[in-house]
Amino acid sequence: MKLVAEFKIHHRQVLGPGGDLVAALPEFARDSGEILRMYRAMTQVRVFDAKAVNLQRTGQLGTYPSCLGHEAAHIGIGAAMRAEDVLAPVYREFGTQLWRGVTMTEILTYWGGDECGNDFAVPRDDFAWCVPIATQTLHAAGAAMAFKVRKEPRCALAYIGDGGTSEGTFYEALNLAGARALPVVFVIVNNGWAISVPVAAQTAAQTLAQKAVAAGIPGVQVDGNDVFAVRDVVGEALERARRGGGPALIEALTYRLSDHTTADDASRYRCAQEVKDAWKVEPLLRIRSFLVNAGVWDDAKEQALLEECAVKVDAAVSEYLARPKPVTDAMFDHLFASLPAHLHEQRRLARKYASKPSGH
Amino acid sequence: MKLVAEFKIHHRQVLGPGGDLVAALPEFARDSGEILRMYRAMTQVRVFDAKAVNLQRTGQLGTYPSCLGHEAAHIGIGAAMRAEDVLAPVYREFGTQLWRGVTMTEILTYWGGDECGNDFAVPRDDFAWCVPIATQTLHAAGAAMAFKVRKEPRCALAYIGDGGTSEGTFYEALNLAGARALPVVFVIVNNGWAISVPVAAQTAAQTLAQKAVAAGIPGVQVDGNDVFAVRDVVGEALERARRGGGPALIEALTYRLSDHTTADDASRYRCAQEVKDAWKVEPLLRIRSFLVNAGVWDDAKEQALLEECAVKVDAAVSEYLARPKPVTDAMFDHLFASLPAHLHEQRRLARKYASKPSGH
Amino acid sequence: MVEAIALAHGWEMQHDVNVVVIGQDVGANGGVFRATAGLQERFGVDRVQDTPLAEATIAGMSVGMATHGLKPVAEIQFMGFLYPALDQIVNHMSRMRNRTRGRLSCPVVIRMPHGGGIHAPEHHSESTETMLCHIPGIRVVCPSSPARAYGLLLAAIRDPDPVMFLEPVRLYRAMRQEVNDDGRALPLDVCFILREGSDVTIVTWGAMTIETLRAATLLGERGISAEVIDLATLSPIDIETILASVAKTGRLVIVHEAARNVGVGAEIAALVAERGLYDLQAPIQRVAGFDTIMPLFKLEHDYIPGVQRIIDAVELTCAD
Amino acid sequence: MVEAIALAHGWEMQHDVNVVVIGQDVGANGGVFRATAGLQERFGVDRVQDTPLAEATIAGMSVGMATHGLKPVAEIQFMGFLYPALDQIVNHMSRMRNRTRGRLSCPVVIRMPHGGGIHAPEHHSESTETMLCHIPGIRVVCPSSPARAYGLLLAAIRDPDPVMFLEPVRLYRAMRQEVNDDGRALPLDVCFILREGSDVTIVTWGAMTIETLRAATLLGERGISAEVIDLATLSPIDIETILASVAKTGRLVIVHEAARNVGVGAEIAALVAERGLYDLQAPIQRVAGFDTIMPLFKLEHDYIPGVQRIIDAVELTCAD
Ligand SMILES: Cc1ncc(C[n+]2csc(CCOP(=O)(O)OP(=O)(O)O)c2C)c(N)n1
Ligand SMILES: Cc1ncc(C[n+]2csc(CCOP(=O)(O)OP(=O)(O)O)c2C)c(N)n1
Ligand SMILES: [Mg+2]
Ligand SMILES: [Mg+2]
Repeated sequence: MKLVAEFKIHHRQVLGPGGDLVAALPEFARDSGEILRMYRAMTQVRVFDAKAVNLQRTGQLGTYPSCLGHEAAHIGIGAAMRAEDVLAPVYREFGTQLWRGVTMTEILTYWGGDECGNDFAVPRDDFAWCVPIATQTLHAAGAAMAFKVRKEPRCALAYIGDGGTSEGTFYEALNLAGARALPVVFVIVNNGWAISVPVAAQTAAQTLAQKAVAAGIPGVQVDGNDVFAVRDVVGEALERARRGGGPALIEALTYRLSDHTTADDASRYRCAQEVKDAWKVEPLLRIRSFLVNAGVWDDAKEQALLEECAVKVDAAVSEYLARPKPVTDAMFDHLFASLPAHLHEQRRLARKYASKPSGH
Repeated sequence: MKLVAEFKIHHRQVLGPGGDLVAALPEFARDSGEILRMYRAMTQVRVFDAKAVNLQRTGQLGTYPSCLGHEAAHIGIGAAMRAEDVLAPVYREFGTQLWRGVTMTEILTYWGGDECGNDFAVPRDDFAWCVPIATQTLHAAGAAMAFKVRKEPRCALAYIGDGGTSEGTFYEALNLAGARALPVVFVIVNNGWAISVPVAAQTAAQTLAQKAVAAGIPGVQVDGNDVFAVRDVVGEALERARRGGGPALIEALTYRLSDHTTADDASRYRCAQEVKDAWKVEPLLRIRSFLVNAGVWDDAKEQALLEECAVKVDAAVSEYLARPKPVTDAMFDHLFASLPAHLHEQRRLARKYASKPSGH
Repeated sequence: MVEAIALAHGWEMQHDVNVVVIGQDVGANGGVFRATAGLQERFGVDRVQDTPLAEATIAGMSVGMATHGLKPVAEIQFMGFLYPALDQIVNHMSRMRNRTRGRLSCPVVIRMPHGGGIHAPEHHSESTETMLCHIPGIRVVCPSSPARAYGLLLAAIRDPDPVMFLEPVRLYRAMRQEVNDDGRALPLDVCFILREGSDVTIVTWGAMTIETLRAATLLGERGISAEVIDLATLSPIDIETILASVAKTGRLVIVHEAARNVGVGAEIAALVAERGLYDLQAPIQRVAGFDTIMPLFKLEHDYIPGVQRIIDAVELTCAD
Repeated sequence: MVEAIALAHGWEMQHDVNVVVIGQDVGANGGVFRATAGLQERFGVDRVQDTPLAEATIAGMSVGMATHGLKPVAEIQFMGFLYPALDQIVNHMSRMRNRTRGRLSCPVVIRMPHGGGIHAPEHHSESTETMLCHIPGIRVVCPSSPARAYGLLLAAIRDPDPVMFLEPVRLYRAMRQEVNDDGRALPLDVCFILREGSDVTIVTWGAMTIETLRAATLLGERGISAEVIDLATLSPIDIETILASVAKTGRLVIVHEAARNVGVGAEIAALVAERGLYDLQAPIQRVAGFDTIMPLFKLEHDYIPGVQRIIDAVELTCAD
C-alpha cells in the first residue's frame, strides 16, 4: 500500500506543575510585569467564580457554570488575542471575557436572568455566551469570513468543550475554515468531562487536536493549565491566521475542578480521587510557584491581591443586585429593528399582566 | 514539542489502468469465475444506467442520477458484503443494490415517482435511497448498534459522496461508530464533484480518508476504479468489524463520468479534457483488459454479454412501464401502522379529487 | 412527575428486551432531571447508553436502531436542543414507514423537557411543539400529571410509530402523585376532560393545565362553569371531544405556553371555526405565549400566561 | 420568475458592497435553478461563494457574517434540506438582536425553493413554512409573481432583520413577466389583493395563487365574485387586510399547499375566528395539502390542491 498522507500531533508545555520550566520561556514571559498582569487576572477570575457560585447557592443568581480550573486557558487566550479580534465563547469563558473588558456586573446580570448582560459595553463585537453546544464555532468562522471579504486584519477565536467536539457543527466549522483559509482559531477546552460523560466515552480519538486532520488544518495540543504555553500556542496561531495562513485547532488539556454547573452534582458520576489529583496540577499554583521562585511574589503580595480582588467582586455584586427587574417591554423592543404592527397589542398585554410593576 | 500522536493514510491498488497487476491478486480474484461474475455485473449496471438516462430523456422517468464510472466501487462493495449485512446507499449506488437483489424494475419505479420502488422484495433489511445528504450514515451506525446490542453477527455499510463529507452528520456518524466500536463501514465515493463543486473547494483535507482520524478510526484510500482493490479493502474492513474490531472509513477514488443527474449540465462548470482523461482510467476497461490478458474474455463474449444485459434491461423497462399509477390511498395507508381517525376523511377527499381514476 | 417517568421506563424495559434508552447523561447520571435514574445499574450499559453530545446522532441512530429490531427511547436534554435532530425526524423518522411502503418502520420515542418556569438558563425553556405537530407521520404527546406521564409514556413506547414526548419541566418536581406501577398504558390520540363545566370550554396541555385549573376554580367561585380539557396528544388532535364540549358550552378558550402565531392553538381554533362555527356564541380566545423569544428567567413569568390572563379571557368570552 | 430573482440579486450587489451571496452551486453553476446565474462572473468569488455541502454551515456562517458587517443572501438548495440549518435559524439568527439587546443583529436572507409540482425527486417538494412562521424574530416571505419576487427580494435584502424567502418552484419557469429592473422594493408585512370580489375572500400564497386565480375566474362565470388575497409575507401576517375583506364578503376560504394540520392557514382562520367572528356568514374553509408526506411525483398533483377542490370549497361556503 502506498503512503499518501501523514500527520503528527504535538503537545506544548512550558511550565511544569511545580512552576519549573520544561521549555524555553516565550518572549512575552521575559517581562515579569506581563506575567504578573496575567497572574492577577487569573486570581481575579477565581475569586469572582467562587463568589458567583455562592450567589447561586444563596438564591441570588441563576444556574451558574463555574470556570474553576480553567483560568490558565482563559487568561492565556485573552492575552494572546488583540482587542479588535472577536471572541465566540461558550458559557464558561469568564476569564477571557474579563480580560477583554466584559464586566463582572454584566456576567452576573446575564446569569441572573436578564439579557442586558449580553450588551457588553466593551468588547462590542464579541459574541455573547452560547448555550447551544458548538453553534458558536460557525459564528466565529462567519465573522472570519467577513474579515476576509472586507479585508480587515482581524481574527476570530471560538471556544468549544471536549463534549462539544461531538456535534457535527464543530466539524463543519473546521472544514469551512480550512476550505476557505479563514482567519479563525478554534480552541477545545478539554476539561475531561461533558456533564457526566468522560471524554473517552465521547470519542475514540486519542487526542482532540487530531480532529483538525479531518479539515486539513493544523492541530496541536497544549497544557491548558500552563498559561505560558497557552498564550504562546494561541498567539502563534492567531498571528499565522492574521497573515493569511489560515485556521488552526488547539486542544487545551485542563480539568473541570467544579461541578458542571450549580445544578449538577458531580459526585454522582466521578470519583473524588480524580478531582484530588487534578488539584495538584491546577493552573494558579504553578504560575504562583514560578513567580515565587523568580522572587517577584510572596505571601503578603498574595494576601493583598486576594483582598483587592474581593473588593472588586463585591462592588460588582452590589451593582448587580441593585439592578431593577427588566420591564416587560424588553421582550418586544429588541426583537426587530422596529416593532411590527401586530406586536404592539401584545406589548400592551404584557404590560397589563406584568408580574411586578415594571415602570409603565 | 512532544509528539503525542501520529497517523498515516495509505492507498491501495491492485489493477493498473491497462489491466496490469500492480500488486498481488487477492484470494477471491484467483477464481476467474468470480471475476467474471463481477465483470458481468459491472456491465449490467452500465447497460441499465444508459437505458435509465435514455428513459428520462424521453419523458418516461423522473430525474435520474447516473452511476456511470462508479461500477467498480459498486460491485466491489456488493461482492464484499454478505447477504445479511445491511446497506445504506445514497441515491446512486445501483450497482451494489443490483448485486444485493434490488431489481431494475424497483429502481425505475422509485425514480419514476412511486414509493413502491423502495419496497425491495430482496434485500428486505437494506435502507432505501437517501436523498438528504449524509443522513444515511447515522442510520447505518444505528443499525450497527442494533446488531451489537442484539448480538447479531452482521455489519452495516454506508455510502457517502465527497460532497457529503462536508455535512456535520457524517462526522457524527464516524465519531459514534468509533466511540462505540460499531460494526459499520463507511465508504466515501470520491468522484471529484458534488454537483458543480470540486472536492478541492469542499475541504482543505488532502485526502478524504484522513477524516477517519477525527474519529480515531482507521482510514484508507482505495482506487475506486479497481474492483479488485475495492472488494479487498472493503472485505477486510467488514471482516474486522464483524469480529468486533470496530468501524472503518474507506475513500474510493473514482470519477463521475456523467452529469450530476439528468437535470444537470456539467459542461457549465467542468472542462471537457478532465472528462476525457477520466475515460482513460474508467473501471470496466481495466478489468476487461485483465480478463482479455488472462485469456478468458474476447469480443464475441463481450457482444453476447451486452446483448444479454440489454434483454434483461428491456424486460425490466417493460415491467416498469406497465405498472399502474399508484392510487391516492397509497399516500395514507403507510403513514402509520393504522390510520388515525382524522385521516379517514382526508383519504376520502383525496379519492374524490384523484387526478386519474385510481381504482376506487 | 419525574419518578413516574422513570417507573414507566423501568416497567417497559423489564418487559421488552428490545427497549433501549439513549441520550446525553442518561446513564450514570440518570438524566439531568433524573428521569432515567437507576436504569443503567438495572439494565446495563448496552440498554442504557450515554450518547456522544450530538442530537442529530441521537435521532439518526434511533432511526437505524428502530428499523433493525430495537425500540429506542431517546432523551433530548432540553427542547431548545432538539433542532439539530429535526432533519432526521422530519426527513426520515416520520416517513420511514411511508416511503418504504411499510417495509421499514420507526418505533421510536423521543422524550424532551418542555417549557419554562423553573429559572433555567437561556435556551432551556422552549415550547416549540408546533414544529413537531405540523410534521405528518409522528405523534406528539404532552402529559399533564404523573399518572398521565406514566400511562402515556408506556403507550408511546409500545406504539409502532414515532412519538415525540414532551415533558413539562414545571411539573417534574412540582407535581407529586402516587403512581400505580402496573404497566397500564393510557390511550393516545384522545383528550382528557380534567373538569366538567357548562359555560365555557378551555383546552390546554402540559404545565398550563395547572394555571388553567386554578383559573377554572376561581371562575367557578364567580359563577362561571368551565370545562377543562387536557389535549394530551397534540398531534393528531382529538377534535371530536373538543367539538362536543363546545357544542355544550358554546364558548372556547385555548391556553398554551408556546408563542401564539401558528401555535397548536391556531389549529384547534381553525377546526372549531370550520366544524363548530354555529355552536360558537362568542369569538374564540387564545391565551398564549407572546410572539417573542422566551425571555431569560427574570421575565419568564411575564411571558408564560398566568391565571389572571386566563380568567380575563374567559370572562371576556362569557360577556359576549 | 427565476430571472427576476437573479436581477434583484444583481441590483442590490451593485448598490451595496456588503451584500454577499452564498450557497451550494451558486457560483460557476449559477444555482441549480439558475437564480444566481452570472453573479460570480460579475462580482467575483469573494462575493458569490459556493459553500461546502452543509446547510448548518450556510446558516451559521451567515450569522457570523451578518453580525460582522456583511449582508449574506444565502441559498438553501431545496426546502427539504433546510432542516440542518434550523438550529442556527431558531437559536441564533432569529434572536441575535433580542438576546444582545440590539448590540448584534442578523441582516440575512435565506432563499429556498418551496413546494412541488415539477416532478422533482424525493425531499425536493416540501412546503414546511409553518416551522419558520412559528419562530419569533424572523420574517417569512413568499412571492407569487416575477414582479413580486423582484420587489420583495430587494425588500428582504434591505431589511435589517432575518428574512426567509420561499420561492415556489412551480413559478420559477412557468411564469414569465417583464420586470422593471429599477431597484424598487415592495413593502414587507402586507398582503396583495390580486383580484377584488364581494362574495368570498380567498387567501393564498406562492404557487397556489395560480390555481386560486383560475378558480376565481371560473367561479366568476358561475356568478360567485371572489376576492383573492396573496398573503406574501407569511409571518407576520397582515391580518387587517384580511379582516377588512372578510368584513366585506362574509366568507373565508384559505388555500395552501402545505399540510393542513397547524399550517399557516390555521393561524389565519384562528385570527378571523377571534377578531372577525361576527362578520362570518359561513364556516371558514381550508383547502390544503393532506396531513401526509408529500408523495413522489406520480401522486404529487393528487396532493397539491387543484382548481376543482378550491371551487368546491368556495361553493360549499357560499351555499351556507
Ligand atoms: C446542543 C446542546 N445539547 C445539549 C446541551 C446541554 N449541555 C450543556 S453543557 C453540556 C456538556 C458540555 O460539555 P463540554 O463541551 O465538554 O463543555 P464543558 O461544560 O465541559 O465546558 C451539555 C450536554 C446544550 N447546551 N446544547
Ligand atoms: C442535505 C442536502 N443538501 C443538498 C442536497 C442537494 N444535492 C443533491 S446531490 C448534491 C451533491 C452531492 O455530492 P456528493 O456527495 O459528492 O455525491 P455525488 O452526487 O457526487 O455522488 C447536492 C448538493 C441534498 N440532496 N441534501
Ligand atoms: Mg468538558
Ligand atoms: Mg461526488
